[in-house]
Amino acid sequence: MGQPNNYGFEEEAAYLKESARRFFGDKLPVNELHALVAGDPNPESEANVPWPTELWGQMVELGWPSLLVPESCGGVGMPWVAVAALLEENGRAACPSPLLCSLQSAAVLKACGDAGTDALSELAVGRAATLACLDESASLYGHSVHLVDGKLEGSAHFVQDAEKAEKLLVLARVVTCEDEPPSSESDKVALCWVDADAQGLSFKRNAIVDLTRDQARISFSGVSAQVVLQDAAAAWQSALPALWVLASADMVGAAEWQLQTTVEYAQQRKQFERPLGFFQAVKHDLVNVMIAIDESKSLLYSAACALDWEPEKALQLAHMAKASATETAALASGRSVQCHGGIGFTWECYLHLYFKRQEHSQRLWGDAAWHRSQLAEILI
Amino acid sequence: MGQPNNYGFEEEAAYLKESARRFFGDKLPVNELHALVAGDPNPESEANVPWPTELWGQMVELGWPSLLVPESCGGVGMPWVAVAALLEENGRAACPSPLLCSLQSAAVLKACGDAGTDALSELAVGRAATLACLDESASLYGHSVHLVDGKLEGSAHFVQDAEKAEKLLVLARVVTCEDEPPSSESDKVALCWVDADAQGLSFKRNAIVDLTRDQARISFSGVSAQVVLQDAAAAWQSALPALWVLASADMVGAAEWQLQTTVEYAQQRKQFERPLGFFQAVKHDLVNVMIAIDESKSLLYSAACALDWEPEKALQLAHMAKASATETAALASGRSVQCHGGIGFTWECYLHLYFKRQEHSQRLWGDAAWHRSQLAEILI
Amino acid sequence: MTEQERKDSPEQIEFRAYCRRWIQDNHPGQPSIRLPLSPLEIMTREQLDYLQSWQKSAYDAGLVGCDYPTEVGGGGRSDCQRVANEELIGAKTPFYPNVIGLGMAAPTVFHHGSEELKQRLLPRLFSGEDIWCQGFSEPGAGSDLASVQTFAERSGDTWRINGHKVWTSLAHFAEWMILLLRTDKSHKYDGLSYFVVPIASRIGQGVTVRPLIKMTGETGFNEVIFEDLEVSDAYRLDELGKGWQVAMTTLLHERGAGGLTTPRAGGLKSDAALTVTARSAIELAKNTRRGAAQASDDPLLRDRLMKQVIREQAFTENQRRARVPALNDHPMRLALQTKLLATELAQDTSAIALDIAGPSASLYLADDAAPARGQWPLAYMNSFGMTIAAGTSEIQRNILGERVLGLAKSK
Amino acid sequence: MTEQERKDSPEQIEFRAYCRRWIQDNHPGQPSIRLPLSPLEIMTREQLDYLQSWQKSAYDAGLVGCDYPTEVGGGGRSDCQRVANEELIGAKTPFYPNVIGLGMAAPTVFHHGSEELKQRLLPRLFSGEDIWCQGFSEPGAGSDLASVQTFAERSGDTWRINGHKVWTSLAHFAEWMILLLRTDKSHKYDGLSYFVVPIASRIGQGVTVRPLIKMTGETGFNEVIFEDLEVSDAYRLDELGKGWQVAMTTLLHERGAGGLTTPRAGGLKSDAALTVTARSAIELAKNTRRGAAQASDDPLLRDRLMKQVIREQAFTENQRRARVPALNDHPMRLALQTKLLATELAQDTSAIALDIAGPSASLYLADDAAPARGQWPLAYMNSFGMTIAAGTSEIQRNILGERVLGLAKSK
Repeated sequence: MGQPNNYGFEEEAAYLKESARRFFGDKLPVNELHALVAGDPNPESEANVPWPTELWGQMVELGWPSLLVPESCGGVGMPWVAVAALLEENGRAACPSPLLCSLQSAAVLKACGDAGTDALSELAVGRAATLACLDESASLYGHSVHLVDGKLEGSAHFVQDAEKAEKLLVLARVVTCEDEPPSSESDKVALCWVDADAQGLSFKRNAIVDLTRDQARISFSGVSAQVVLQDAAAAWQSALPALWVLASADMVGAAEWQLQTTVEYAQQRKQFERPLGFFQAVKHDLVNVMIAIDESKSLLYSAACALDWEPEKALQLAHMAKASATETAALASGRSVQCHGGIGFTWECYLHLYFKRQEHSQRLWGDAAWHRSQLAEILI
Repeated sequence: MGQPNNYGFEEEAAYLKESARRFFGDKLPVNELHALVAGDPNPESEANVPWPTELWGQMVELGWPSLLVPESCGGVGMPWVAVAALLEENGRAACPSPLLCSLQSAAVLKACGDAGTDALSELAVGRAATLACLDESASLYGHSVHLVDGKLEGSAHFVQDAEKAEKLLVLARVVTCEDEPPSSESDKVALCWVDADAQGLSFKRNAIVDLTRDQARISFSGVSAQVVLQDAAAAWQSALPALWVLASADMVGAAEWQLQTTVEYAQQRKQFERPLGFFQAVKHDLVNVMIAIDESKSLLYSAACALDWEPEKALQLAHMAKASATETAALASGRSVQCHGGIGFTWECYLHLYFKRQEHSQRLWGDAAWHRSQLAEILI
Repeated sequence: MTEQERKDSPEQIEFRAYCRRWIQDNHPGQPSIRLPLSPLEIMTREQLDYLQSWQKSAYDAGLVGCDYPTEVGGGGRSDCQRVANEELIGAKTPFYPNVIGLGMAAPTVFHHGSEELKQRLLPRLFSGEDIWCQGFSEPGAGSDLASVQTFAERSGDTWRINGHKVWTSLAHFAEWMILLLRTDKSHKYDGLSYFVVPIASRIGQGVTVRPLIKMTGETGFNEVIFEDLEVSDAYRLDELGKGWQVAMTTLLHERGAGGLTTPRAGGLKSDAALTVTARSAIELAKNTRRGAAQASDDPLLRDRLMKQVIREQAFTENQRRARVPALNDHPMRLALQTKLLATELAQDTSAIALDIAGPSASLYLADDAAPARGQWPLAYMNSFGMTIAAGTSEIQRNILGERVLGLAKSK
Repeated sequence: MTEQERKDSPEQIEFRAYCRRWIQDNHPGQPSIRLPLSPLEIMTREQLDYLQSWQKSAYDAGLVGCDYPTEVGGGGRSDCQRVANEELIGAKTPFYPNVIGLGMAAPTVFHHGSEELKQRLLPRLFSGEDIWCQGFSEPGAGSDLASVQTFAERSGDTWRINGHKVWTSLAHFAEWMILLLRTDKSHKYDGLSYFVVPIASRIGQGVTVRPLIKMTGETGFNEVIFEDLEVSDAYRLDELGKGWQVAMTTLLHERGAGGLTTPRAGGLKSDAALTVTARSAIELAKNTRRGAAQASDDPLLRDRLMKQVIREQAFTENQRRARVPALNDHPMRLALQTKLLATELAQDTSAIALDIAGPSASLYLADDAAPARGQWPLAYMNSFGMTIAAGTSEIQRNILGERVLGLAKSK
């Protein structure tokens, strides 16, 4: 089965993208976002994670967190390309919310087949979820949480938007006897569905650079877990391309905001009696950013479309999409600040919100070099 | 022992550099060089290697090939920095001659201590020499020539300016019994001094891109060899930094020619009623070339100075110098042609001589990535 | 069902089936002669004859000029050229030699020529019987095209042309040239006019064609010198002083962004020809020894190769996404990137291939030991022709910055 | 014998020995308080006091202002400041806080100020008792410095100043400012004049200093607003309308290329401070787990790190080669690269460090688990301050292209 020429991006997807852009434009203009999250500049002060909870309520009402949930589970059942488009707009708005992590959780649950149904139904009614699956070195295969006799032990690192989530989807190594040696890649892993306020759970909030997200280390000490899938290695593996596609979408959207904002500045700001954009150093830099964004965006929709239509191609296309989006984010961040000159280096200028969000995204879920090395394993 | 602040670049070195620049400027202006080597453009025709033999005679009279030969062997005994300066001018002139390969041969012979004296004396009287030391994959440790009972067997690849040399300095694996299995890195190697017209030698001329050099594969079949050093692995190893420094000098000089020629064009050529250099796309590109050249040049003299004053630092500085010169050559070549526009893409424009010489040098004696990987072994 | 077919209109469905049958029956198979890498590199009359006869038979079957009206020799169809070309590419047929004619001259003559010119010129253009070339660049007018100095002086209904054009591919085979020249020296843009002029029939009578040698040593380009060439005013396209606007139509189609753009058709090359793709570079890496391993095991080369694979995929996806309006904020944003991306991609891929080949990259076309018969250094050098010709990469970035991003003009 | 000594003059030999003894006897050792990364990042009065008292004792010992005449409070020596500073750096003493004073204000006042001003201002500048700041950039005059709008209106011997300066480091501690302003609105360059004006003593009397917050969340820069600040004409440097020429003296020294350039002196930082060098990034890589291995085993990271090592070495060698006339074709070619190279080097090194740290690079200053206490993301963001301030990288490339390569001006 090939991919449709138009990526299967039909009217309902276009409508979703359009209305999401309007929604964020109306409800979360960047000055309000800045006022909300950038109130305390002091980099030495304790992490603080303000976010627009009311907006999240409206997003839930619009059904966004359940777009990936099949209709049979009370969701909307939209194609991946539509969800990618929504997250592009989410990134363009640099919106602090558990939307991305909830959709990523849904992606993993969908990969569990029937076993994921109950949890998906919870997502469908608007309960935010996030993934607890990385170890201290952010390895996808470290499995620093163990499932011992139905209880979770250990700790998960780099849990995204942990404080916004009501549910955790935990990837845990199944240990039959507690003093077994640490796991290797081939060991049996389970996916567990846990209340964020469950007994035995403790959060250590990270003090992060990104002002539009929160992140935590979560420790588990005898936490009762609802096991979604006892032998989840294959499901987990098959969900990875979707995680990368969703993360890439956010970065592509944010990069477009960085480009457009800098283009506007280069049109208006004058130096040497000329608009900045007259100077090729600025013009060509911005064109290079545009080219990078377009490459990433085309790869993004190709990978999302593969999830819908050509799953056997999804892995390699998702590697490409995340590698490309990561390079694009780095370029767009650097050039947006540099081309703004002095003002771009200040706290009062909104650019830093995006700069920091992009930096955060670049190194999550595999950096560009890692995705290329994985791609090389497939293609060489 | 540290390095002197001025790299030990004293008056005699400055005088040599200055007079070499005048010499090449007078005797081999680029239009004459082009007329000499670029007479037959057809890329499918057999390799042809015209070169200014009379000029070489004058270079010999000036004592250039014997600059590295100690006075005790009838040479001049100049410091490495002076020789680097001479080769910078040689590269600036893109001069076709056996100067570089003779000086590289001298570097290896010097590393042989007393054993190299006789051969060095031959260099001192102006006999051009070149190194036969690489295998088919250009490995420094392949040793595809064997020394069996005092006779050379096998073949050496990528022999530089082979048709200009009267003597070959051959690196050969010492084989006591002819049907021994192929060598490994730790095997015993010898350095042998062979007449280029010796019985049993055959040349296969390569058809190469570079018009200012020749290159050959040389096959040995029972060739009688004068063994310079029977156990030469250490001497060979210790001579490598010098080989890289000398090769880098040629590239730095050629890059400076590429820069200056393109700068002149950007000053004169007008488009859109402005000199090309007005446009930042051209201006900043050329500045980047200049910066790259300066980095390479500073590293070059630092590495050459280390050969004179601080041999324990020579290996790492030479890795840096060749890695840097290689990147610089690639950048200067690409930008010089691109900034010239259409005319730079023609045969009649002299740029291609340098473009091709640089391409040739970039991949000889280790490319940039290889030198960095070796440097990492030292520094990490 | 292939990807393309999924969205075909009824007319396209039927036409596609027709093309497929015709190609199956008429595919010439592997050619006996060595074909060039592209139409612009046709070197011999033998190559030209072979390719012209292929274009003629495809035209006679209705596969060329499909979307032009029948009155000018076209097929009178709607958005069917793309369909024919997709099938030709899929079947790896030879390409058409009259690439400047189809890609640039035809849409320009169609939009700006008189009815008489259209009916006279277009049929033989489509059939490939008349090869066309383009007379735009001059020694003093490269990136700054509007500064062309070739001048036409009027006397009655006749124009006398003097000037010097360079980089005219195919001029040594061409019957006709599209020619941008100056009819008024006092206005830079408004002093330009646009003609079609005969070439082959006027050699020695006001027209001289001389080969230009590329840095690779190959020929292919020409310079064309006009000395008192006389042509009738009937050969003018559009009004006097409208040459710049007419040239924009040509350039729009050259950049692959015009309505009558003729995408590449066919792709059969001789076995000897190298395709400059990441895939070819990967093959080279697999076949190149690097110490004890293969170059394809080197993590740094793998990373560089994957960057190229990703850019190539993105390039392909850009073409696809450009046709999905909901995924484009600006209609020309992707189309105007095509030339820039394709040429820089080829340049970088060949540079990597040279690094893979190592010192063997020094070996050129006449060396039997050269990897890929020495075509990688050839491809790398030729890539500079691509990043310079038809608007340098710098000019392409200006265009994108100005037309798509709306930044101030850089001149 | 160290490298430096090899070429010392007799005066320098003697002075070097003196400095070395004095430093040995007076080195304050590891400070008890946390010192900033550079003088421009002094945050607290406590830090300032500590550093000011160090500068004062060094001045009293004759290690500051060495090459200025004794009449203006200098040491009356010849090319000895470099010697003192080399010894201070070698001994890792603290740095001097009055960095704008020493680096920019002093040479400017010395070359363009009246005798009275020099004798009054320079001794307290050298001793560090008076901290200086620089009033050049404005909201509307960044790269285009000559477009400053801060205006001084004359009445008799008094000037009334109104305007808005930004990016004024140290202004919250400064007694004095070097100030570029406009005295004539009808000429861009010739309408500029140059003053020294009091700051600390006029707060609330025409001067307001407000902190500017950087994207990192740190303070350090300020904006300074002048509302009818009155200063005497005696505070003017050089003639009316010569402000641009005076500013060039300042900028020349800022770029490290002036005759009275004061190279960095001292380098003691608190243990907590990160040095943005390849060496630090290599240490990070050695201490970062990457799957089963260390990040320092990753061939791609090794390659990127070695690129930085090579650039750093080249940077150091550039400074050295700049002093060997026989190895320089153009006297300013290396000197004018210094700022550009140093800042882009720091930017790229910190970007690599972030990639080495991976997702842990998300952790900032207040997180105990952050690699290097979160200072790598801080360094990366601050590097943009460096590539923007004191002439953006783009302006630096213009200067190099125009002054060194002789290309046409880009504006």
